[in-house]
Amino acid sequence: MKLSAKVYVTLKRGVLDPQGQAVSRSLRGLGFDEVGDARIGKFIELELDAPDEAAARKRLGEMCERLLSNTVIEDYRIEVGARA
Amino acid sequence: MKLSAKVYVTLKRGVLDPQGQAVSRSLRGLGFDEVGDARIGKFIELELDAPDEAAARKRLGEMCERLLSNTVIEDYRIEVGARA
Amino acid sequence: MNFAVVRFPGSNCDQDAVHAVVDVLGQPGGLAWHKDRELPPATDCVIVPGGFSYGDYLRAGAMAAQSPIMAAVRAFAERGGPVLGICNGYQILTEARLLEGALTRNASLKFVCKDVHVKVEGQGTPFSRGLAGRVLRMPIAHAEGRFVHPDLPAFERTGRVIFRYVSAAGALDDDANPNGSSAAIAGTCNAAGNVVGLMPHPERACETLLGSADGRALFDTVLGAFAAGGCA
Amino acid sequence: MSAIARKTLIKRPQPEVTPQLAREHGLSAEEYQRVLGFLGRTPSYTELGIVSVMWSEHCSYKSSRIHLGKLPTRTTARTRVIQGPGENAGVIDIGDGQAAVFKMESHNHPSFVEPFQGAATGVGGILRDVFTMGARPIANLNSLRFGRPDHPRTRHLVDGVVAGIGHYGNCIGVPTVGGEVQFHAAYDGNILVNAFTLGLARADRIFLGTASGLGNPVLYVGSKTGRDGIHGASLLASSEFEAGKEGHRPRVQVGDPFTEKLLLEACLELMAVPDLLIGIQDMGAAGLTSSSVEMAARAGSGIELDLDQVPLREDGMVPYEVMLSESQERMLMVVARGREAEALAIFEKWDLDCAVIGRVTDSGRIVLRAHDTTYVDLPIEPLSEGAKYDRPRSRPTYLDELQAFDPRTLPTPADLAAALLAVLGSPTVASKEWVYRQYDHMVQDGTVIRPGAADAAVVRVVAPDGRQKGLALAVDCPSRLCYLDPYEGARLTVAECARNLVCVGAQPLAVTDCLNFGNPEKPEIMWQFVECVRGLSDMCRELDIPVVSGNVSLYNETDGKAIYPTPTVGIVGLIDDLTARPPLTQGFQRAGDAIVLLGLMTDELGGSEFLEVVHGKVAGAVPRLNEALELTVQRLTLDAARAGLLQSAHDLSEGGLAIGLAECCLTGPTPIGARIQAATPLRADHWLFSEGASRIVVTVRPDDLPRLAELASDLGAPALTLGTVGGSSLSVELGPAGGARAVVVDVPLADLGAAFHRGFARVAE
Ligand SMILES: Nc1ncnc2c1ncn2[C@@H]1O[C@H](COP(=O)(O)OP(=O)(O)O)[C@@H](O)[C@H]1O
Ligand SMILES: [Mg+2]
Repeated sequence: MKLSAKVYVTLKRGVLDPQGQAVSRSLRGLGFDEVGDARIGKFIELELDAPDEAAARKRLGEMCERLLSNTVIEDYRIEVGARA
Repeated sequence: MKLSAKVYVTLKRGVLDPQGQAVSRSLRGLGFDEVGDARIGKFIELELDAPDEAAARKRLGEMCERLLSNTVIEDYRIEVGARA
Repeated sequence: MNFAVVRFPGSNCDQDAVHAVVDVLGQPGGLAWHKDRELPPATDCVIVPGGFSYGDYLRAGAMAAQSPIMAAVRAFAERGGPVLGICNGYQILTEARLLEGALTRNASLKFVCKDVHVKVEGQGTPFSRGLAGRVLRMPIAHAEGRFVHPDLPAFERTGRVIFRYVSAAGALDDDANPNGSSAAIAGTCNAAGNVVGLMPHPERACETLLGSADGRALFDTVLGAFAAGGCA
Repeated sequence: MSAIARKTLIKRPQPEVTPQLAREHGLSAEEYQRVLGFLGRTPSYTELGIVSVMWSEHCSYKSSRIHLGKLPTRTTARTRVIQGPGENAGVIDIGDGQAAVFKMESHNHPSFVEPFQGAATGVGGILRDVFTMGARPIANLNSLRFGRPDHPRTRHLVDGVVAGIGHYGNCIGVPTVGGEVQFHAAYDGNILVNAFTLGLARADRIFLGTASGLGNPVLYVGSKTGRDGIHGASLLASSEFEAGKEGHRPRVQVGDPFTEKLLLEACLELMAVPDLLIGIQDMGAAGLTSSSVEMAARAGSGIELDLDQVPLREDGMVPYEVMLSESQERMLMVVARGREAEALAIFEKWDLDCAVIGRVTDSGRIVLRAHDTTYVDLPIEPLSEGAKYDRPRSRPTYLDELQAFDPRTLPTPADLAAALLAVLGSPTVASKEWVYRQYDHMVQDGTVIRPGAADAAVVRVVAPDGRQKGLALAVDCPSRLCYLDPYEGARLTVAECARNLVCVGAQPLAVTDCLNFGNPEKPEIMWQFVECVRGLSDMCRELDIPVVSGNVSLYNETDGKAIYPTPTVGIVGLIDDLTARPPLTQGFQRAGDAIVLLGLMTDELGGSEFLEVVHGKVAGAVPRLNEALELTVQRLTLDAARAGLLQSAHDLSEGGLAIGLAECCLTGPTPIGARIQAATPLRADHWLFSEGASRIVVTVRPDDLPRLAELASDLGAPALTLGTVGGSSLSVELGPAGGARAVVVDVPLADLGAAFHRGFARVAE
């Protein structure tokens, strides 16, 4: 089955995100005063083949643990769908 | 209204994504042969105040055009919801 | 003492490390290839060098940490062999979980290249024995060198902080911390003390012609430990 | 099994070629007639694309070629040229069987559109030009021009360009050891990003871009081909910008320094295998088209390619796009027949895409096929010959008025200290630390003189016998002077750049240039160009140094407003033995040293930084350059350095003596002041800020003063003792000879430091 997956990698709560801070500061500097905190994460789109969605999810979990996220400081979330 | 927004910034189709290429190759090297193309984007979570969702969306569009995305090579997508 | 410098795709301080140990210190040594499953025979010390392995894509060091050679480096480390990770090498060792913590984007969000001073704290490693209290001047060149640890207080109590950024006079001060590292941490070791990583580049500070020879102290120390009958 | 499907070309009927389509491709009516003439038929769509890029300004140098022929390019008494202009980079002999390979190139338009990627890919391109020749790149420089500091886009551009240059050089591991950055409104709509790379090769192992040997296979190596930058070279770099009109904007190229690093290592490995590689060329502007045509043209051979074999990144591409793509990090090479497997094994080791895509023929034609169709069958010669124009030129009328302006008619500023601080803190003069902090300037363990420490950078080169030699390198262009007087400005450019090398104790050896100008179809621009080339040529001859490589960037013009003529010059020089003669730096070393000016004091404020910053004027006669004086001052500095007499040396340029002294105070081991006492008939502001040419400030230990004076008088060089290093301020006392002196400025080091170190932040943060 041809699937398309999205992996969202975000810094764990409590880990300082200087990039997010800079973005939120710059936005306010540009006059977007309504902006509060900002946090920046990564967003990985993958094409993959798998027997079914559950199998894909399992493999994606392994990919995240081994490579796509650094679990010391990051959390991840997986979405799987049919390929567009 | 206190809202929470997510902005997804991705490289436009056809723009080279060296990072995605390296990740896809590396995953296959680790034995995840089922993986095809990978593309890597950014993912920005923002807290903001706005009269309503439509107004928030409009302001977020401006933020993307001005700062959050590099519209020469990137596309963006906005999601707005109630603050968690 | 036979040095093996691991070469990953995108390593760019591999030849500098070879230059330091072979040309400057006169030791035997050479490169080890990332696709190999074994270190060169008779390796006495492994250097995981600086650079941009895999372009620093995804996270600095993440892909290199998964290379075939890293299993051999891990086995070498488990046998007590001395391993030094410099800059990207330090990032690789943390990604490989041979060292604790993580190296994240500099607080300034910019790449920074300049001389810094670090103070040697822990001396229970083959690269720092007898150096405690010394202030060394060495260059840094990185964009992701901000050390973070999920449980810093506990980590501090283990005594595994080996180098901290300080002023030229040896004082802790915020201006001397070039990347916003927690507790100004510039280098750490593993529980056994034989695996050491640091962001500054000792191999770029081995000749006065290039500005500083302070970095030699690390290599001289490991050579001394080796001569005295082993490093573990 | 791989989940990655191989992308293939699609077959689609080609658009019919009409005179109108030819015009849209940038071909003039006459040019199109020429095509019909040599072809004897209407070209196909793909053929039209190929002719149009080959005959573009960027590839064919059609406006500039006849003038560039005047540059001195051959071996001189001083320098043996191994390869002059015409190849990917220039090569000179630096003794011991070693060769220095270098070139400079512009990436102006792309950097304005997308500063980070534009600048990054500019660095990637020049690096490829150098390692294509068989050299390992050992140092980068860059010369940048931005619009006025308070222009709304400037900050974004500065930030992106600097980050992009750093990204590429840092990642690939080539130290960026110096450069220059200037700001002026003339660059508001067209910034300049000129990147320079120096490489080191074995003198007997230089590779050229030639496709020779009938039947030899043609290999494609590196990144896959996408639709990036189609028409980048032909249309964008060969016509003016118009604000708001972005229809022809090519898809932005994204740099991949990681892949380039693999390409670099793999190519050098391949080159070390005896007789395997026949010829190699990077796919730069106009990609596969210009590389294949140029390689065949140089060898007088022909080339046949099977486009189905080209590794593609995108689906649905057609031959036209494949031939015009400017995807980065790609190489074309010819290897010895029957030895393809050896080459492929090396690229596989480095995880690089590689394919045999064709072979060398002797037909004198380029023939391209895909899916059993012949898309292109063109004769090579007219393609590579290109067009050549002697465009009309005329001296701009505004020059008379500008040059007639006499700065002496302006009053002396009431507060000279404030003027000094204003000039010192102008972003063009202020410390560029914000910039070079972001560049790894130490990787490769060879940087002996780092950015900010001297007028030129120095990198170490170890000779086969173990001797440590130094290569010194600098880039320069006082573009304001080139605007006010293109001929004299260009002479001053070469002289200043060479002087920068002399200040570190290096003998200048050879030149590369990057000639940035406006629209050459305007006679006034063409005149600027020709005058600058004449100035460069004359001064290179005077200094006896050849030009070995270069680049021309025209049409740097938006809405009819051209940049200042900016003929950037890069020079490489040699220090024969670093151990015996460590290079000099510019900063004052210790209290008590005597400060000596080599050269003359004049009141030449025309085109000075002071006039612009303090009086808001860009006008006046530019400083006179007397080549005999220039040579003597350079000779004296080198001889004194070699005799070990000098403690520091600094060239005087923007801001004149006052700024030069302030920089010396601030850039030594620790900041230290200076006491200057001079007898002079000049007005104080003229003494302080004049930018008279051929001047170097040196320091010597007091005991060595007599020996320096003796050396100076032997050479007939002017040397004037100005004062002493020491104290915590820069104080200057002036008065007429024999008359009373008065302190004209006495500025605390702290104030100097604040102006110098914070001046750049204004545009960067
Ligand atoms: N774009 C740049 N990249 C790297 N270094 C730079 C750059 N611009 C300036 N520098 C460095 O800053 C120092 C001062 O430059 P500049 O102001 O041009 O000096 P000067 O006017 O004394 O020739 C030099 O060492 C130069 O190499
Ligand atoms: Mg200069």
